Amino acid sequence: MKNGHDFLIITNNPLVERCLGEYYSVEMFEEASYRDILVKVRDLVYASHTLYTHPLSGSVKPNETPYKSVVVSKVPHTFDPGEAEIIAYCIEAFDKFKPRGITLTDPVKRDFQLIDYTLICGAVDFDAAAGLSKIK
Amino acid sequence: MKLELGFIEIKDIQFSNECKVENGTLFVDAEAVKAFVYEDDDVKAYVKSACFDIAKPGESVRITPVKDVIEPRVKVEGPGGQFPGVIAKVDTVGSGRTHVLRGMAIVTAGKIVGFQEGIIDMSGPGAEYTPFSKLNNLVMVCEPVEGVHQHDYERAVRIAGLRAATFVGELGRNVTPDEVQSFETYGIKEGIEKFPTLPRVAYVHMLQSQGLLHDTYVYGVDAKRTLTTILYPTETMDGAIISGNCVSACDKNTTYHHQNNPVVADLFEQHGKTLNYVCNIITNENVYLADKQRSSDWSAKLCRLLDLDGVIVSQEGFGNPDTDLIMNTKKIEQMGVKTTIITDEYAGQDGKSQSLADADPLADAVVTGGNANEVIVLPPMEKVIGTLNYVDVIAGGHAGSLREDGSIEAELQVITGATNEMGFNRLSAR
Amino acid sequence: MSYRVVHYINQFFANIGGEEMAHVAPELREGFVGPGLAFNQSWKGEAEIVATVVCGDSHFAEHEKEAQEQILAWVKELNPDLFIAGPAFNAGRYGYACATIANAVKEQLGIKVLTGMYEENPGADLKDKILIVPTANSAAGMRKAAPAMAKLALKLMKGEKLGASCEDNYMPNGIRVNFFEKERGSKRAVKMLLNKLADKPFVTEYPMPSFDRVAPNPAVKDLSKATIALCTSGGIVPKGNPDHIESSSASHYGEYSIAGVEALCEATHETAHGGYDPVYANADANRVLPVDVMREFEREGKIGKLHDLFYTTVGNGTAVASAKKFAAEYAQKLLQAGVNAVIMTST
Amino acid sequence: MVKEIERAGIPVVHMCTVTPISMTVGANRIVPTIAIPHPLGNPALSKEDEYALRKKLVTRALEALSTEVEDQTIFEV
Repeated sequence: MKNGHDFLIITNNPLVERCLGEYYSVEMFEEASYRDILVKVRDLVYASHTLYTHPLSGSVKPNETPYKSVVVSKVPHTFDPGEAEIIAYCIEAFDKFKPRGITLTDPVKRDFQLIDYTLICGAVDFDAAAGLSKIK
Repeated sequence: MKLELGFIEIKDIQFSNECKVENGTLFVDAEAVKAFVYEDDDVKAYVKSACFDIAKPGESVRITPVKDVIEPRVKVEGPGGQFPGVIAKVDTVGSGRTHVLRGMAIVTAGKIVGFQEGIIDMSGPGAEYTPFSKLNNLVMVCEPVEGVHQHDYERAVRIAGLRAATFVGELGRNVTPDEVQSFETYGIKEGIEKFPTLPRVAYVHMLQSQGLLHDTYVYGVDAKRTLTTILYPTETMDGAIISGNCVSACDKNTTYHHQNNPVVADLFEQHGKTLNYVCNIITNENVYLADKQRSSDWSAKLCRLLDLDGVIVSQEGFGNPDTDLIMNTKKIEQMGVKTTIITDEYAGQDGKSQSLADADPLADAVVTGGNANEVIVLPPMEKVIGTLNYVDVIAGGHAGSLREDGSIEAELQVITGATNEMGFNRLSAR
Repeated sequence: MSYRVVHYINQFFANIGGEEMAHVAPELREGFVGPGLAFNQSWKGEAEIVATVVCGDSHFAEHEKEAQEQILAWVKELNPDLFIAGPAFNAGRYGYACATIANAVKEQLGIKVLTGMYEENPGADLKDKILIVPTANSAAGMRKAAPAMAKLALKLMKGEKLGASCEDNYMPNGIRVNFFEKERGSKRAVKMLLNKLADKPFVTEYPMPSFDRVAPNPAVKDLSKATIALCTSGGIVPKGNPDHIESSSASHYGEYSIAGVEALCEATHETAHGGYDPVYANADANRVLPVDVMREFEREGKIGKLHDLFYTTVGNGTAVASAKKFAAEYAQKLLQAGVNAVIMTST
Repeated sequence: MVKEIERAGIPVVHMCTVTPISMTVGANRIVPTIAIPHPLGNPALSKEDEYALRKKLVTRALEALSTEVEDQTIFEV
């Protein structure tokens, strides 16, 4: 597990909040879309927060999953144009996918939550399975 | 290190009550394969059922959702065995002799998660896009036991596929190959002495390593936990790298892709003629930005340390690997080592969007595997192995993708291997 | 029945004369003239040039609007299956005329168009808008250019699906199209690398975007005579966001009048931007689009005029935003409106 | 976006808070601004002071437009 004192997880994924809330600062935006999360992260990066994880984590396409979690720093450090560029590219990448007009069933939603959760766990070196076993 | 591959051409597969390879036909007893697959504890615990079917080129068959594709092989001489660190013990592979059942594959199929993707059509327009339509496929459709965790189940199915391939590969042990080829790269000094005038070239092989359903294993080690390192190209050819990646069907590298890595093959073809093929550098694609930074720093450092003149860089997957690709390329170029990179594109359905999620002017030599967003229509097939239940939900599908007559309108990304980023296919875009 | 084509050429290719005759006004001739013969021959009766427009290059450049109107009227009347212009090779003004008139025919009449020229011809700037066949840099290349253009022209008239630029031989137009190469990707990569290592030419299959720098335009000489426009990527819109510029995904841009508006205020304008905290911009939109200050400068005579329209985009507000194409579009409007300089604000 | 306007032949000044982004997008004349939510204002100031601040920034933008540049240039305020 990486030292997460400076981690702030920006997410709309309830599973991340439930499993990781105890260990990291999690800011949960229940109503936010995938894109909203990217935009929130962008604004934080603009405000000199460090971007710790790549916002397009996972090969699950942005119009496929509604869930997104990104780790940034709790407090501003120094503005990094490289990070600003990454998040900008991510928003652009998001926009090129067409909405699919699908209503996801609950099991599929849970699977997408799980994938997003495990990706973030991998990034911060957190034992995903252990986190899951605690909530069940 | 020198590896001999003995190719046994498989032209047909038939179910039988015995298991053997005879005159280019694989006779296989499904129950025997299944019994061997089920000797593994994880498979026993998590896989409720495994059913076998056969799909041949030209048949009106659709296989979906596809998890992995694996070529059956067997080590007949020299150290190690198939899939070291996973099935065989962890001994170093890449030397001696390995028999390959060429022209066939084991395909694992069935749901892992609710958006399980990957379509292989054995005929029709879709077949043009996937290399696996040209193979005789022994398909194993798996079902999970109730309530199993997805990560446990993914591992179980991964192992099940590798075990099935191991079992079938073993049938080639005592068969005389139709063709034998040998492959050898040399130590640093030896290589320079042998080919003093040829440019020193390596292959920077990026491995998907982001997490559940996004992993690759090297000698059984999760690539996410590796530092950029060096392999003999023959190790890759001999099963050192396997796929645990189930996401982004069109540009994920299946185990078959790793075993038959086309960059390795095409560099070997020029080895000693126009270039000196030095080694493979494997590097990961992690989510954590500092990991990306470190891994790409190490790729560049190793390129310099090995005094390379040029490298080919291939990537895997959609989105953030573009950042790794560009970081690698930029840093390697800045070391004075020339790069050519292989990627695919997400340029939108209309082809007008920016294709990659990152860019740099130093990436001036790019080979593309095509636009994964391009829309195709796949006609109905007479037989479906697996299930069409997920077609609307998978990446590239949309509400109504699966039409009433069984045809599918979706983006190219639904097809397994369609826009492979190792350059496995002829598909491209301009 | 064969397809009907209208051809556009300049005074030189119509055998009227060189530079000294470049002033001739557009005329319409029946059938083919000059290089049109080569097209007709290539089409072998499947298509035919029914009329040829001849126009002097200088005339087109100096009287673009009139010339264009006249030519459009003729083409509209003739209603051909295709409008073909050139090839212009490296002739700059001719290339510009070919591309411009072809674009106008396409945009305003909805007729299929095609032209051809050398890749460095200034007319090739329009390659993202109209199909342009690359040619040699001098008329000596006619023997190759005419059949190449004729082939693509026929494909267009038949309504066949356009292949990738390298397959159907047109300049890359920013639209990526899949096709099958002869060799697999890894082999192409090895070849490309070997060429690169040997310092031989190679062509990337995907040119990296957005690294083309555009050189700065000359400074505004006299601000007091200049018309200056305001543009923003901060999503300032009239109150109520009448065009529904989306706060998250910008699919279009807004064009709004500020004629007679002294300053923006809470009652009249707001931001549609979904990203940053919108409170400040909603309370006082001048904080994003400084209409109030610009009006003062206009009154003082510090600037000539504040342009009556402002342009707004939203959403990305990001670096390499796809809003690019919107900007390209409204930049043309600004140009036509005689705007001399732009202040672009970003949030 | 600025680049497209520049490409059309119109000189353009980019007023932007995150100037590295402005550099990335290829703006040639850049004026740094106050903050992302209010580039040309500061709600902490009085109305008059805020207007004066905005006037100063726009004045700088006009100076940028009437200054010949050869390369990407940041006009500090």
